[in-house]
Amino acid sequence: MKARVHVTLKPAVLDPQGSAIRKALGSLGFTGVGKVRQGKLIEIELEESEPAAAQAQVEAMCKKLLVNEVIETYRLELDS
Amino acid sequence: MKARVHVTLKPAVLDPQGSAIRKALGSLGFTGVGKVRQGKLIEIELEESEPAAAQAQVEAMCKKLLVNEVIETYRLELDS
Amino acid sequence: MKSAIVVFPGSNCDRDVQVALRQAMGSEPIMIWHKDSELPEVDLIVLPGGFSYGDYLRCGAMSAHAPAMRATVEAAAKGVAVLGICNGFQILTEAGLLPGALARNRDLKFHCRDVHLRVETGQSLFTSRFQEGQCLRIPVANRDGCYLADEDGCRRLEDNGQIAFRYSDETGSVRPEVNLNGSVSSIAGIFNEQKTVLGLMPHPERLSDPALGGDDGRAFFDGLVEALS
Amino acid sequence: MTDELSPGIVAQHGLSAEEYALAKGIMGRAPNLLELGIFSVMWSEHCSYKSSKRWLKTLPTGGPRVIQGPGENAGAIDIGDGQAAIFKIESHNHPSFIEPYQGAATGVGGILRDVFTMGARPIANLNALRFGAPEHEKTRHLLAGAVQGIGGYGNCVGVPTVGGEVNFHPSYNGNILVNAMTVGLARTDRIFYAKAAGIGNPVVYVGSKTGRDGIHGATMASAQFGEDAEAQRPTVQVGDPFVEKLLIEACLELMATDAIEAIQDMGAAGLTSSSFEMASKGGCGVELWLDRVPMRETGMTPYELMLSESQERMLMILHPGREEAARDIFAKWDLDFAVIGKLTEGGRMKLVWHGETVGELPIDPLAAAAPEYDRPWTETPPAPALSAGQIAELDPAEALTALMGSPDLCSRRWIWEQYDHMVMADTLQRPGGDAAVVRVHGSRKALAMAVDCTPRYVKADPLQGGRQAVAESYRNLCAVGAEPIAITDNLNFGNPERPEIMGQLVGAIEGIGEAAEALAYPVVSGNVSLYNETNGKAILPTPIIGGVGLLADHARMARIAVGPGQSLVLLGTTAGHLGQSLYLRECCGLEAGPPPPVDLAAERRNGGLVRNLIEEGLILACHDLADGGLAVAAAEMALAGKTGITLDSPDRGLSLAAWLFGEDQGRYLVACNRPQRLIERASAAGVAARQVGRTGGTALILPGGGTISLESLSERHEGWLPGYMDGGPGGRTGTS
Ligand SMILES: Nc1ncnc2c1ncn2[C@@H]1O[C@H](COP(=O)(O)OP(=O)(O)O)[C@@H](O)[C@H]1O
Ligand SMILES: [Mg+2]
Repeated sequence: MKARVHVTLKPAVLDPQGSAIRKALGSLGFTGVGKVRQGKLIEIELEESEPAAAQAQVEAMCKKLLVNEVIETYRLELDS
Repeated sequence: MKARVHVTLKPAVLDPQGSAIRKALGSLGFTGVGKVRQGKLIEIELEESEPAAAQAQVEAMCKKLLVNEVIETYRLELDS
Repeated sequence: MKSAIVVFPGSNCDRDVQVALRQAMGSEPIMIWHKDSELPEVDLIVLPGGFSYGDYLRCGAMSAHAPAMRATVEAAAKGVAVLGICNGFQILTEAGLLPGALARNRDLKFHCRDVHLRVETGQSLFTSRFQEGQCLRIPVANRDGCYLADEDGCRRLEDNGQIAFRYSDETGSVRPEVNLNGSVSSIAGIFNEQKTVLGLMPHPERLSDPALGGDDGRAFFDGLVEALS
Repeated sequence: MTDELSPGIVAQHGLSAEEYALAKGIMGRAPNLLELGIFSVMWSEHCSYKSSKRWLKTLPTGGPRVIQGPGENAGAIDIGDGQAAIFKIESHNHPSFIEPYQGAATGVGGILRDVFTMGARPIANLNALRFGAPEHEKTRHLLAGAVQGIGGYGNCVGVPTVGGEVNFHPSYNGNILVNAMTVGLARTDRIFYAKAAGIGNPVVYVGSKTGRDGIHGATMASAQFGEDAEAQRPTVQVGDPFVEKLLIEACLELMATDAIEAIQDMGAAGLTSSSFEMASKGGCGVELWLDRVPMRETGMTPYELMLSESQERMLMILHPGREEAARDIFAKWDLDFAVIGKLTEGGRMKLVWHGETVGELPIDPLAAAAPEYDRPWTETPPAPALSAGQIAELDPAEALTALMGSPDLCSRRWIWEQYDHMVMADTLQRPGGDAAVVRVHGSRKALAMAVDCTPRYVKADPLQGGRQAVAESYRNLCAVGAEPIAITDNLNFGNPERPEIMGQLVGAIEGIGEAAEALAYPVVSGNVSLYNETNGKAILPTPIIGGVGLLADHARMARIAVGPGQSLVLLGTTAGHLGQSLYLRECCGLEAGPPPPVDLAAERRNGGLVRNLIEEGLILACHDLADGGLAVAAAEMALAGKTGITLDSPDRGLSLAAWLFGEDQGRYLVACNRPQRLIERASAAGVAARQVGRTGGTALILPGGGTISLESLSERHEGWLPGYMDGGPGGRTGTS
């Protein structure tokens, strides 16, 4: 089973990378670009094949290591 | 409309971050963890509301700025 | 006094701080490997600068779980002084010994240069040599030195006198233009509530010898050693 | 297995028909694909130096301090007290153009390995960079990426990046240069070499796993490896500075024991060249069990394993019975460790894959038969002298302001502040002066280092240009008070198959050789990068010189910063040479004339005098004169010291432009309290000297009445690069 963790900065936290991308897009001539945010995408191959167990395992990984909940949030996707 | 670009390293490209995360998960006691890869998630708010046009615009952004096609590939998601 | 320096894989200022401490203490600090789960009895534990685990994932995230860090957290709970410099500060926040987080610098760039710091309090074992408002010149070298805490968190730091240093100009005046990384409230270093743990982004060990261009860092270590002896 | 390979496959491996015939002769049969791949990399320009070898042999490489000259991973110089300085420079031009961040980063990683392979702890990095015209669409992105890559790698491994140089010129639009230099420190009794010895001794692989990075001859191989082979093979390697840091520590820890017989990093051509070179140097054979190589991907083939250029890997020959002790050290540092073969008798390389022999080649015949060409060359015609009409006499203050804010002379602070230049806490002189100075840890000694080249001089006159690059590096070291001890060189040129380019290479090498000889400043290591051209447009010939000097006592060291109330004395002869000067280019719009001639005897004399004066404490500040001449040197000293300078009028009827901006060689501007004493000392040493000004105030005051406040000069000088990098579309946002 494969897990995909999307880690993003909390909305209230300033995202300088997102702003830099937005600025660069503007100077490349792209118009109509609103907010840009950059996050991390972590893909993990798991031996666990049972969805609920996999979910629990990855949630634990997020809490323990992958996500710093002071400034980040995450969203999880699993596919087999 | 909102676009989500998932940028990942091409499969055979070394991903030092991914390997380090994998090792760290192992030493935290997580078992059954296979390959780990770390990529970027870029979320862009667009004024464009027509899906095909938005798609084309974001593809162009990827080619020009967001993705380094020498070592990276990407996947696009749009939602309105 | 006795001190220990924890060496993580990727630490690269461990020797620098060892030299500075040796000079201040007149004796050898003990080097501790990150895999050691037991620490010797010491008065001070130092987490040095560097790129532990390559700064991968998040700076300090992986080191925060090292066996030696668990031991450090226990020692800190007993009141042993802990000093985290640069990457060490990042590890301290990741390990929960200090509040808040360190994020990418506002301009996304790595900055290596001397900065000026305003001492926010002389009332701590780390700063007893200094007076509030005194200005120090100390180098920084980091890409992720932007200190973040939410409003409540900031107020708590303020109210408890937990802010140790702020970025300032050479006259000691704290101005937004000299806040090189965008830290909230220009924060360069903070204490825990008991002021037994200090994390700071600047590297006092890099200016603790006049041959290197300054010795404000030396005063920092001399003061710390004096307070702990 | 030994079916004749198609001419197409041979050609795609870059072997000419003659070279292929030679290979068959050596083998006594047609090589198989794996063997062909090995021939191809071993005989590549990169590994065999086939176009340049003949000329490189003419360089002076010996001297009383030389422990190891060219031919090993890096050069080694005796600096006394049982210590050696070990250093080398290397290019990563092409990869950096394709992917500037990773290209530059892996360039730093590679040169670090060359140095710590020899048992040295790296103590400093430098870099020499060349980019296209600022207005070229790619320049900003390439500059940003290369700088971030150099910083990203060097900062993480914790080796300070203390100096370098950067130029812009349209000739680099399609071929940028990224040259990286590392200086390390070892004990003279613990220097490690690549010479294998001891039949039966284990061949050990350590570091990162092997992936499909940078494998050449890829198109041909697609047929062999299936449809998507191409897509699976990254053309650019990604570096892992974290692993490199662990590798440095683990190797140095093992080197402190006596387990290692020989060691070599896996650089270009990876396992092939490292195993070949070690066996060839030791005159023995080697058997490799390729299935035991730690692999990053599944389904890798022997061909891929032998040709992969994955980074952060080393090959060692251990003394028998030391495997376990070594394995423990690498386990401590969480690095891969595998015994992948043994040394054999008979001088052959045998490649084994799951028990089956998949390739077998003779080592010495292959190495010895590496082609060496005496390519035809034509001498660069002398540039016609400038005519007086070509030189515009501009207002000196305006000209100086323009020069100080020009791309080639403005402050590089934007760059060096992104490099950790202080880690290891021994950086005594940070970037911004003539040479960086790094203390030999725990001693009074220090090493000074600088990289230099003035490509426009080399283009106009390769011989003088080659001399000048060496002389300028010599001056930069003398200017801080260091004794220049040896150099490393990186020869960046266009296509050597064109006689005029070959002529540049030949001329520059001759000039470098003459200067190295005359200055007792031998070449102990180096690198050659050819074919830097696109569509027949070559780069300016760019032979970068990396110089290293020794300070016996760092308390006796000079800096460029002046203080108030000092007198300025100019040492050396001023003829007012404006040919190929920056004044001519930036202010008159001309790249013309011959470059300034280099008088090597005067360089040696003047440099020696400056060093003596610094050692005796007679000099308060010192700066050598280079691009932009006297006025620029004075401006840089004033800015560094935040103190004004007043310059006197020229003598002997020189024009103001020639006096202020002429680029005559062999000169130093020094600040002192007692100018007369200095002038007497100079005259006793046979060195021309005159007082040319004094310090004080907050402005630069030029003869002819021009006045520039330091504040506005500093704004122009500091402003250009950040302003440029901020403007318009930026590069990619980095890789992490
Ligand atoms: N790429 C770079 N990296 C680090 N430092 C640099 C770089 N380029 C220039 N510098 C520093 O800027 C200063 C001026 O450079 P340069 O103009 O080449 O000096 P010089 O003319 O004396 O050789 C030197 O101290 C040099 O080390
Ligand atoms: Mg110079």
